[in-house]
Amino acid sequence: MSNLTLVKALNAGLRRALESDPKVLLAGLDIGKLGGVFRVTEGLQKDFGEHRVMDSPLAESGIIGTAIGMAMRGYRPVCEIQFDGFVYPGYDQIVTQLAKLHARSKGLLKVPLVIRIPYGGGIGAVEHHSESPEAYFSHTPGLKVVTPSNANDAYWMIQQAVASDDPVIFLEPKRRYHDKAEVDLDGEPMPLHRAKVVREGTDVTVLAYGPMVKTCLDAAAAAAEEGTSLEVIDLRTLSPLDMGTVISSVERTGRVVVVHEAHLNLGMGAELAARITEQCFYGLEAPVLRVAGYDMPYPPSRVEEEYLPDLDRILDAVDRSLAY
Amino acid sequence: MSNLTLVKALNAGLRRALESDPKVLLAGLDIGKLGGVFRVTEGLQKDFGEHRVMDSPLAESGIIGTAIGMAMRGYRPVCEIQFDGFVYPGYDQIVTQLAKLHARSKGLLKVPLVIRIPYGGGIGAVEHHSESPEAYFSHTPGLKVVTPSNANDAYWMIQQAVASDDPVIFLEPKRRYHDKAEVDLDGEPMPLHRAKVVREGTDVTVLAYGPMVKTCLDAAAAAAEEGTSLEVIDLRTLSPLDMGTVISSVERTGRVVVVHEAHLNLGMGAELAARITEQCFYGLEAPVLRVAGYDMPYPPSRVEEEYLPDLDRILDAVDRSLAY
Amino acid sequence: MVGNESVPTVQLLTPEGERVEHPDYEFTGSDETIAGFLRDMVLVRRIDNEAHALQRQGQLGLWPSLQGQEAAQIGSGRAFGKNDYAFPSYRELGVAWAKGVPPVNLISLFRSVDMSPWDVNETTFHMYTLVIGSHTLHATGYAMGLEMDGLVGNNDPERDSSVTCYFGDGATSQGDVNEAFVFASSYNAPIVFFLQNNQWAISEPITRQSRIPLYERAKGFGFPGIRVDGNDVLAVHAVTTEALERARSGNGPTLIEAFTYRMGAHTTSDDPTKYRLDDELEYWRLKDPIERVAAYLRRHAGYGEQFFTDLAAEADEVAAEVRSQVLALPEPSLAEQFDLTYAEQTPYLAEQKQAYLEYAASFEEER
Amino acid sequence: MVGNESVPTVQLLTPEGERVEHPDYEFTGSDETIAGFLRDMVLVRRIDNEAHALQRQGQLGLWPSLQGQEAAQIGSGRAFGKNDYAFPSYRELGVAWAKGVPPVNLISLFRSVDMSPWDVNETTFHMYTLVIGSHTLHATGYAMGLEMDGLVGNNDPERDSSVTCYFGDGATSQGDVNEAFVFASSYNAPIVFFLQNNQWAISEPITRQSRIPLYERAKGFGFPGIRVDGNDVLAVHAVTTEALERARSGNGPTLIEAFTYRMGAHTTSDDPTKYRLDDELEYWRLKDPIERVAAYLRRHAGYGEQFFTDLAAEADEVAAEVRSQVLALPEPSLAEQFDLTYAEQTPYLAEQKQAYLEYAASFEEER
Ligand SMILES: Cc1ncc(C[n+]2csc(CCOP(=O)(O)OP(=O)(O)O)c2C)c(N)n1
Ligand SMILES: Cc1ncc(C[n+]2csc(CCOP(=O)(O)OP(=O)(O)O)c2C)c(N)n1
Ligand SMILES: [Mg+2]
Ligand SMILES: [Mg+2]
Repeated sequence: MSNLTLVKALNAGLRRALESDPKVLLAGLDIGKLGGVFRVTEGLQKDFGEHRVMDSPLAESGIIGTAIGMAMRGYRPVCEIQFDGFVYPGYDQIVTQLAKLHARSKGLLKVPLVIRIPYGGGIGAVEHHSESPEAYFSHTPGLKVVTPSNANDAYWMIQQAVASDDPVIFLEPKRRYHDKAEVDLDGEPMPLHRAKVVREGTDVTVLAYGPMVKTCLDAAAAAAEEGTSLEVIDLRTLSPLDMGTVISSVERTGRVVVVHEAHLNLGMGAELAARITEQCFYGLEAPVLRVAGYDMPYPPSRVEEEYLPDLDRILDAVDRSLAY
Repeated sequence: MSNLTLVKALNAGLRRALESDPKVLLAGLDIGKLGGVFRVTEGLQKDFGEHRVMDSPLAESGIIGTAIGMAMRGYRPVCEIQFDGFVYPGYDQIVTQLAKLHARSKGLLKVPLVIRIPYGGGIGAVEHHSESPEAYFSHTPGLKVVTPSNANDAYWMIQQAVASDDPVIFLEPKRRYHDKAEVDLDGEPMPLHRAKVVREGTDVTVLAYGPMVKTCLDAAAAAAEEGTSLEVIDLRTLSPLDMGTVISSVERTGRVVVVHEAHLNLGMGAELAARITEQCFYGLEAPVLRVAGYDMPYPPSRVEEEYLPDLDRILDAVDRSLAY
Repeated sequence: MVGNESVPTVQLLTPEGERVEHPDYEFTGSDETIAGFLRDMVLVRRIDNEAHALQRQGQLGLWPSLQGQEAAQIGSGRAFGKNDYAFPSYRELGVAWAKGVPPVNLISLFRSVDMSPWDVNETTFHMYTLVIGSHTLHATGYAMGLEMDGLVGNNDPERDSSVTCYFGDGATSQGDVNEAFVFASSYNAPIVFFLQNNQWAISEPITRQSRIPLYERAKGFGFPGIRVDGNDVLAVHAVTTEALERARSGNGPTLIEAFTYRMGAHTTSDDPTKYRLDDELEYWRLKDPIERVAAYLRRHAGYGEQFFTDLAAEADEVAAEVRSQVLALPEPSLAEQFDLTYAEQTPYLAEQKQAYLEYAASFEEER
Repeated sequence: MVGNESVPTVQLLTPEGERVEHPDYEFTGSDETIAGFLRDMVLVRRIDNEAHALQRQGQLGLWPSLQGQEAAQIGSGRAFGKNDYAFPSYRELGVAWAKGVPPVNLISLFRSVDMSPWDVNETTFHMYTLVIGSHTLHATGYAMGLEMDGLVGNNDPERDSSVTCYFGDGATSQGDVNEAFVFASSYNAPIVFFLQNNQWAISEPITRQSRIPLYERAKGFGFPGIRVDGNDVLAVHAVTTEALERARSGNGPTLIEAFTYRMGAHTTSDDPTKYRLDDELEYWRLKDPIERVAAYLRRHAGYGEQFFTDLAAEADEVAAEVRSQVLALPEPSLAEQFDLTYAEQTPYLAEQKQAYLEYAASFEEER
């Protein structure tokens, strides 16, 4: 057991991945001497060499496209995208090439590539540094999309993602980067594509992932004081979704609030609402309610607190759900 | 009134747009002498010159990025993307630049740019030529997304899209390109962002757009023979959605089937299901059911008929809805 | 294109079939080897014709013809050793042939029954990529991988390896292709960028993409570029051989611009009469890649008519064989596609498959 | 970077403050003009320092310093006529200054209160673009638009127009930048690509992006590239003046590589001690863009100490003024953002706004 920040947990997870398989490579901008702008790869180039921890030329399509080529050659590249807003120059390689190669090659080509993306807002950043692109990836068959919410999950999930034979979009909640948690460095992790009930409750099921899990736990604590019992589920995996865990909670509570920073329209909340309603049609006491970023470009960060879902907005949705 | 194919209607609409505003420009691959691979721009370069109908170098990001620059200079560019699968190299310019410029510039910069994309399957094409990317655009605030299903709408909607001061993703149902319809060349069009009830019915509301409208109308005809009355709505506008038209139908029928070619997971059907359920929670007799492309990369076109929603799958969903 | 004669271009065999000297390049193979190249070119042209006919008869969705580009493809393809990997775009029937990929496999792609009908590892001929330029990055990454594998610069022909990536003149405008140049240069990757400048990108002439010869692009990225007469199989072979050797020995990338011509339509969907003049076609017909080799063999290597008659007969046979293989291709099924999306199937997609199978079965029952 | 002295570089003023001749370029302005450049550079450096301090004091989220690049920015910025548009990246305080954009506006962006705090049309200084390279395409399209507007090649200084686009050495690796070169060349657009090679892209040295000098990139796209001493304001001015004239007169694009150095951290978030050596900094300090002009004015133009003391005082005043303006910037509100997303508001977003306002009001009531 070790008390680590999420950044350090990722660093430790990547280190273990590099140690345990010589085919694992890291590529990205400034990940070498600098250790990445968030220091997730700190010290790794020094210990594993420039061939395994590569500072790439400044071109995201090139980073991902060449990583695909390396994967075709048997490597397991982990690409770092510096910030959420900079993944789109590489989007074509991701959705058209990476996501499809397994199917197109009838399974002959495995493309075990991980794309790490620090995402989400709440850090007072300038534009393009606070976005939540998960829906763009989750809508794409062939990709898997996961996101840890805490250091322990980060440590394990990054290793599982690297070990996966499928391409994984690995979303890192940057505003939780410096949050510390106990990390069980040698334990037995839960499977990568499994959601987790992080707080049990009886009145309303609250679904969240990544940066919003903590916010929802805070909301649940506040609600408890007012006598409302929220069950909070950390989805952890966005594609595929772990509907089993979700549905068995909803069957008990009959009410759901989904929370994410990403835009409301066609966000993860939409898919969850559609599936939950289909699977629990007679069990729902209220429609699935969504608390999400508004459908506008991410605003100047001076007003991001009002833009992002927070405790009050979550509780407001809980109240509305209970009012049905 | 004129009996035109959808291609010819688009051609006529673009011609009128070019005639009525000297700032309108067309740019894209092979749109000049060749008239585009689908001949949508046939004859336009000859009549309006190489400065207004431009064959671009082979680079989608370049086509869209330079068009943004022209729009900043006061032009109204209409870009043609040759096939759905080739829009992604330009995706960064679309979601990060085009969609945000109005907000970022506080409205100083209008970017009246139209991106025309032939989309969808059913034409026996090779890979990357049959995709349905609408969710990737609809999830993006700042873009508007529309799609005509027939020649008359195509004629008017393209002109309205060009006249719009917002960027418009204009999706053209390529498998309906050669379908003919009466086009009212001088009539009064309905507003661009309005859905349309294309067949009235009482039992189930069927929501569709673009290529699937005809399929749903066929399904409605078949259902009628068996005594089931389907109301078919052509959404026409995917962002913003015209929920008013949808909800007033659902309030009458209490049952909804959404149909699209795009992948099920996080497709338009998810958002429609979420909103309809929220707005008509007590009025729904059955959950919103979705008939969509499966969550796999578009398969070899030799099996696309089984992949794409067809009359039988729609009727099957209708039956399931009625069975609740 | 007419008027480009002033650009330095490596040529070893004139359109008239005369061999000429070049200060830096020579073709050292025997006349028998040259006759082999001729055979390759004749066969692939014949197969190409057959595929075209199959498309016209409704048996294929599409066919992109290689006609006119046989020398570029056979000249380069026959320069490969067993550790030289090829990343094609979508018109490389000739390279595939040289790599031993059965033509039926290539054609099956355009029959849309399969997207990956050959073993890319075994053939060292990678998947077709239809999205312009995307594969140049894969090829570069693969080449970087070869270097990491220690397969470059060992001075050991058994081990030293390289990658050759094919793309067109239009592709040079794509960001990805230029990024591939950046990465290849930055990592000194063992790669040959083989650009077939066939003068057209569908209806757009090369002048839309560039106002200077394309081989010059490489220099600005820090590696050599060279233009070769792409209709001269000997020159292409010589130039490619050298570039492969550069790559394998650790001297980094080369851009080869094979100056050639797309004699046919872009694909069977295209109608070139809309945008190009017959004159141009006539001009290029005089530079035909096959004719000049035939003329050389006849005039200077003592090959008689029997050889040519036999070859034509062989070509017809091969084509007939390919045709019957194509027509016998098994149909794909949607059911199997469900399991191909992921290496590790997801519960969600497994459910969709189950639902699909049940739904499909309900129709079986009805029948 | 040390060791690059052999690359042909235009220089008109040595680091020691001596003017030197160049066969192709000369600076024809007066000593007064040169003193004006000095003033510009001193003031922007001082303002830059102030912004840095504001960030350190928690008043800004981030600040990308221009230190070391004053000559590149003032030399080019002061070459502009009124019809020369500039498309900056995110470090162009000096260019903005030359364009008359109030520094407080630039800084407000990094206070995250506003994303577009100046009128791009009035100032002819376009929006900052933080996504590397994206704006090079906008600039190219804008330049194409100028040409379509008939504002190029009229031999009329009142009308003829151009665009200058700023970007860094790292940016040259991006696909978009290379596509911008393709389009600019293909359409012969009236554009100057102004590359500030400050040797670093955050922690990555220029050698990661290119193994040859970057100005050479242009030639491979069919237009001229030139390297200028980016710390020599006179040379930058002269070279830019000529490139602008080329553009305006219809002779197409030019790439200027201003060879300079980022003296500070990449931004206030960066820690350059992790990746670069003090020696390098020392080497470049000797080439300071301001010192050499001061030396020239002192030694060869008779400017006495009073001038420099006054200038320093003016700089402090200006900086203090900027500081107080920054601190007085009004706070944005989320409510107004709802109406900015579209030119024509959508009902859906209007509803979201309504709900937000009601929700926000419910808190007001509670208080
Ligand atoms: C990204 C992308 N955009 C557009 C297309 C459509 N397209 C297919 S082939 C082609 C022209 C390619 O020209 P070139 O690179 O010269 O190769 P050639 O076909 O001449 O061999 C185009 C535009 C595509 N396949 N991919
Ligand atoms: C597409 C994209 N990827 C990554 C980044 C993060 N980033 C910001 S500045 C920078 C380095 C830019 O270097 P250069 O082009 O040399 O300009 P400089 O900062 O030196 O002026 C990087 C990688 C970004 N802004 N955009
Ligand atoms: Mg070509
Ligand atoms: Mg730099």
